[in-house]
Amino acid sequence: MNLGINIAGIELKNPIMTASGTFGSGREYEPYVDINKIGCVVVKGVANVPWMGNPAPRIVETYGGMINAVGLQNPGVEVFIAEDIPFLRQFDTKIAVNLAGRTIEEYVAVASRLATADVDFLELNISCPNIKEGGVAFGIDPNMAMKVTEAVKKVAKQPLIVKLSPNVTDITEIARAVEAGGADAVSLINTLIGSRIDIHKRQFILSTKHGGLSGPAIKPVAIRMVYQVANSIRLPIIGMGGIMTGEDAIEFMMAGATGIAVGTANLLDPCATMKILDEMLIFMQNKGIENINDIVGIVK
Amino acid sequence: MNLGINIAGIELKNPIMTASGTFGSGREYEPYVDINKIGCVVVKGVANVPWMGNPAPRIVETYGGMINAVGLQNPGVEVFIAEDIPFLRQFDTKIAVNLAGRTIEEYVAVASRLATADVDFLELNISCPNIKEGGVAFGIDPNMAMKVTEAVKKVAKQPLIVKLSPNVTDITEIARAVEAGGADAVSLINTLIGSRIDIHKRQFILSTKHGGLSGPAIKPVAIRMVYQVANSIRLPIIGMGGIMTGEDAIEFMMAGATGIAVGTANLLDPCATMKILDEMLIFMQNKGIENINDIVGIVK
Amino acid sequence: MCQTSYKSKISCEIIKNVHLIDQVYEMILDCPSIAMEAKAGQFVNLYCHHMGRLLPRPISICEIDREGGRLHLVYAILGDGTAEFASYVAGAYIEVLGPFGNGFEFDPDNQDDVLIIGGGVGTPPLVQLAKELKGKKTIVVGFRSSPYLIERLGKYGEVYVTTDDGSAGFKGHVVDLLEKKGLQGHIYACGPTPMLKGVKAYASKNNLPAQLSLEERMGCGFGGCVGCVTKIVAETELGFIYKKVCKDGPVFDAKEVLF
Amino acid sequence: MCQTSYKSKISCEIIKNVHLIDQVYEMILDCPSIAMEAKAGQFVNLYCHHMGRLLPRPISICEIDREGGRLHLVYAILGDGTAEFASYVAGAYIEVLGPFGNGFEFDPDNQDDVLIIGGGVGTPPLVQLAKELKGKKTIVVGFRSSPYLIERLGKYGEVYVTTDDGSAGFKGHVVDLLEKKGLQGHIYACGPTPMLKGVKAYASKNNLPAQLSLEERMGCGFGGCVGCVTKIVAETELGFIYKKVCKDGPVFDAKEVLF
Ligand SMILES: Cc1cc2nc3c(=O)[nH]c(=O)nc-3n(C[C@H](O)[C@H](O)[C@H](O)COP(=O)(O)OP(=O)(O)OC[C@H]3O[C@@H](n4cnc5c(N)ncnc54)[C@H](O)[C@@H]3O)c2cc1C
Ligand SMILES: Cc1cc2nc3c(=O)[nH]c(=O)nc-3n(C[C@H](O)[C@H](O)[C@H](O)COP(=O)(O)OP(=O)(O)OC[C@H]3O[C@@H](n4cnc5c(N)ncnc54)[C@H](O)[C@@H]3O)c2cc1C
Ligand SMILES: Cc1cc2nc3c(=O)[nH]c(=O)nc-3n(C[C@H](O)[C@H](O)[C@H](O)COP(=O)(O)O)c2cc1C
Ligand SMILES: Cc1cc2nc3c(=O)[nH]c(=O)nc-3n(C[C@H](O)[C@H](O)[C@H](O)COP(=O)(O)O)c2cc1C
Ligand code: FES
Ligand code: FES
Repeated sequence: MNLGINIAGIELKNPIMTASGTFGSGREYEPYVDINKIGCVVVKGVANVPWMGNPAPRIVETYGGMINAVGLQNPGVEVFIAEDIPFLRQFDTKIAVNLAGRTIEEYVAVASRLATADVDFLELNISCPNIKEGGVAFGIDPNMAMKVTEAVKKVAKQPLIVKLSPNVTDITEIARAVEAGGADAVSLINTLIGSRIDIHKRQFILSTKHGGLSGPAIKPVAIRMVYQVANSIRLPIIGMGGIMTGEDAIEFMMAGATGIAVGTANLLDPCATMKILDEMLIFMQNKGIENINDIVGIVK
Repeated sequence: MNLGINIAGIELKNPIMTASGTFGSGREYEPYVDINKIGCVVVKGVANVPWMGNPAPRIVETYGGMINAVGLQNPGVEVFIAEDIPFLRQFDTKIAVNLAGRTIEEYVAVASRLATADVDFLELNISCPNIKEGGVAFGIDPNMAMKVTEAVKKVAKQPLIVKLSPNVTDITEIARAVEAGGADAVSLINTLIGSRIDIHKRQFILSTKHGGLSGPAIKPVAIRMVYQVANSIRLPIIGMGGIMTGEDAIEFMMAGATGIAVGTANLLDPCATMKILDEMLIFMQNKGIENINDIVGIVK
Repeated sequence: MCQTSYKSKISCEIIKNVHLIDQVYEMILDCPSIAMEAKAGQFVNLYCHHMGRLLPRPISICEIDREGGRLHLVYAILGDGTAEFASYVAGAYIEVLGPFGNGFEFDPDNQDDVLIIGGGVGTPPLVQLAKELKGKKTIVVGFRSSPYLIERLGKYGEVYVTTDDGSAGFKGHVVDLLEKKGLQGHIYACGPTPMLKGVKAYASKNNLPAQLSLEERMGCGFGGCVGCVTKIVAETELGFIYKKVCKDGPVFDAKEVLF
Repeated sequence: MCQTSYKSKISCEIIKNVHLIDQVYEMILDCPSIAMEAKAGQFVNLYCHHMGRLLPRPISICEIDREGGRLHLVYAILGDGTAEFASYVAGAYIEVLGPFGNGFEFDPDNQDDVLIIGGGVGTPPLVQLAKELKGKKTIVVGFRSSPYLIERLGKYGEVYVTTDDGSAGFKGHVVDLLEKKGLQGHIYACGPTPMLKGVKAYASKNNLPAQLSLEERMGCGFGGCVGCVTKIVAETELGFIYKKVCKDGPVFDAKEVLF
């Protein structure tokens, strides 16, 4: 059976990726996961300088999901290059770096710095709802989305994935804009904006009031958007949003995703990627699917 | 304890309403529910003429929710007036009629016809994602939302609630538009657009591919939007989206809703409204809340 | 909970939950109030314990033990919910609501010949029906491979079995067998849509009255959501209207059903 | 499942799950591999059966029975998840992952005086700690109303109890009692944030070394999400950085913690 896929010229041994921010840089998962078996590790958001992140509480559970307001805490690109790349390069897997920024200049700065670094993809996160400084505006305005994509693409030495926000009226409009801006692939969906109140304390649970909703609860929205985007642009798609099982992953691929990313499931069970890989293999076996690429976008 | 609320001048004995399309016109719930104990029954969408609705399958389960593609099947306003109003008027509850339409003219036609009918509210549904003819465009474009609100308001003899779609980049923009158009209240949220694929048959499960996602899975999005809207317009809000328990209902009220509507929960348990009412009373007792209005929008 | 004068879900003890064959199980529930009310051809809603699975699973009533206050359900593992049911042990509880649907229509004193036709997981409701019908009963049941409930049905009439792979009984579909044997009688049928379509055609060709029990994905089971519709012949522009399988059905006159 | 050379969740048998007092329960789990590895002050993730509740519930290890291969957990019903745990019966299974966290730091041979301070549901992890510490132990534990674990702690040192309502022991907070008695020693504390804040101030005033075990809402429990942070003193612009309670803690040097 062939599980290998190709995204923007890079060969992945299988479609399984990690969703940014849910796998750190892999270190915490080493006891649970054979990282060699992951197609591509997408690391947590990295900025040009260290970011503090938001105050606690940053996490709250919801029915079938969770809301986070981590706010892209990260030690900055220099620490990332010094510590995380060497760690990940011990394994036979691809590396994608999720780029965090508040302005075009910041995005460009971190992408430029990574130009000489040994990573395989850049993933431009224009959709994180947890930062106040306007980062989210890039993800909801087609013109801004195109501009930031163009600017980063200019300095990027690795294929550029742009990660789309689901908190928009028409996601295909943004997808077309980043395609026009030169993106090599898109990933979706980032989290939905959601909130939860502690009715006993009469206050929001998260320090930021609202945060990013993820987990199986959002899968139907993600499937719909992957299908819509697959039918409106030509770029390869990395699908995510609530993938818990191999069957969920297959559903995303049938909707049009070439790669799939496991997010919240990693937090609920650190072995999730390995389980999902096994379940995908079983599905392929049972259905006589020889090449996983044969099912990409098969649903019309 | 005082549970009574006031929406646009109409007194409801308690904040519990039914979400349109999940309670029919109440008939199916008579064996399970004391309809006299419901603040207001919001009936399923009614159009000026009978609507067929979509082919089956119309329903699919998702993790913590469901997707529907009923497509506003209804026997038209004449049958509604002849059969459903007399049925509901047997009970001591208010009646809100959810208006379905494809064009401004159709909305105006049904609102006009109801001008002489014995109902308490009109609820303008500009947000149903299941009809193709452009009905949804009213809910996602502020200008269109204002226009249809204005037109219906002109002929409406009952207070006009406008029901908002969550499938937009900025729901406060639409809320402000319908306020400007003359709405007397807003209700939110309608369903999120979602989809599910049958990976064995390699096809969408719903006949319409995509449908409306509802249930506890979407509650965090609804809470966030109710809070946002409560902080951007002055109209009373009817909050809904995944209410399963009295505590969920309290959460919506604290976020800024004066009334709350029970939707999918009615389908999962026909007694849901009665349970939720009991749980709200217990919460009020435990917390020494004398007047339910005291908690509306208490979270800042 | 609803007030006592109102109906509500009942938490029923599982008296037995056993494997019959392949993916097929039988569950016996202790639920006197539902058993008292239930009719052949009705169904109940079963609710999963897994709280990610919120919708009811409609399951037909296979046999009604009114004195014992029990219902027998026979179900196949089709997806996650039915797989979950199969994992329950006797003594556990399950939430049940019902009975729902119109059930089969028949005069208990009628002595006319009847033709009872089942396909796969459409077979269970026919057991109670066969028990209650009075006329001479011919029973034709089709399966993909392994037949079940044959002995129970055999108590009430002559049973013909068909299997797709010929591993038991007649090789082929039930309609092939109907044609071949030229079987006649008032038809009561339940099974997959393609089979019911064939039965409708057979009934019409042979001018036999026929009742068909349909299936559709349900949101509520009791008429609340208008989710479970089927096309029913009507004098509208398109020649049909949608009716609810859960409330207006699941049993419809074959003449009315538009496949 | 992960391959055998990798760690994964363990489905553990619940040996006992009993009510202690008020809303407080004790659960004994059969989990030899975790018991073998566990240290005082660490915690485990418990996962709910209710599939709407996906996140782990972190619960401190109260006692470790390494020979018996068992863990004792003491937990209070705080919300839906802990209420669910309370409903489990002995013989049932629960998924467990761990042990997690750094645990308390101490030299098992050290004979210095120690001051063990607990508040409410922060008390459980102090039992295993008290068992392992060698010096003269003074134990101060505060509760809202009904104390628990007092007898067990009494085996290892002198125990002072405080309650908010004065229904048992000293009326007031633990820090009031510390002040009043002028208690001294190497501090190990676990409890609600306001108490830990008070303990930090007391330690600093009296120049006592102090380790505080913190709590925060968690997404994973093992360092994967950076969700469970607390402010740790650092030479940054704001004077702190965020560290993970689950991985860098839950036990921190009081001097480092910024409340
Ligand atoms: C009136 C009626 C009577 C039935 N009687 C029986 C019976 O006696 N024995 C039996 O084995 N099966 C019966 N079925 C089919 C049974 O309801 C489905 O097999 C079952 O709901 C599948 O659930 P699942 O979780 O295993 O499958 P999943 O595919 O995981 O279910 C997901 C969702 O789809 C719905 N669904 C999936 N397939 C069907 C289907 N074919 N019909 C209706 N809903 C479906 C489920 O209810 C659930 O909401 C009946 C269906 C209806 C409508
Ligand atoms: C390191 C650590 C050790 C702990 N040890 C114990 C112990 O030994 N005994 C004990 O009774 N409790 C302990 N707690 C607190 C316990 O984890 C919470 O009471 C429990 O998670 C609440 O779950 P719930 O579903 O009942 O509450 P809900 O409010 O319904 O929970 C909803 C969500 O919020 C989280 N949550 C809510 N309150 C807290 C809290 N105070 N701390 C962390 N997460 C919270 C839950 O984990 C869950 O994800 C500990 C917490 C931490 C962080
Ligand atoms: C705790 C947490 C942190 C996240 N951090 C990031 C991030 O740094 N950058 C990013 O692009 N997305 C981030 N995300 C979003 C995920 O990568 C993913 O898009 C989303 O969670 C949906 O997938 P899931 O439902 O499988 O989690 C984060 C999600 C979670 C839950
Ligand atoms: C089966 C079904 C039918 C619905 N029909 C309508 C409708 O006719 N008009 C309308 O405005 N909303 C309709 N809705 C949306 C609900 O009124 C409600 O806004 C939504 O389901 C969110 O609430 P919930 O999560 O509690 O169900 C329908 C929802 C469902 C599940
Ligand atoms: S299933 Fe809801 S109306 Fe039939
Ligand atoms: S809970 Fe995820 S990092 Fe601590």
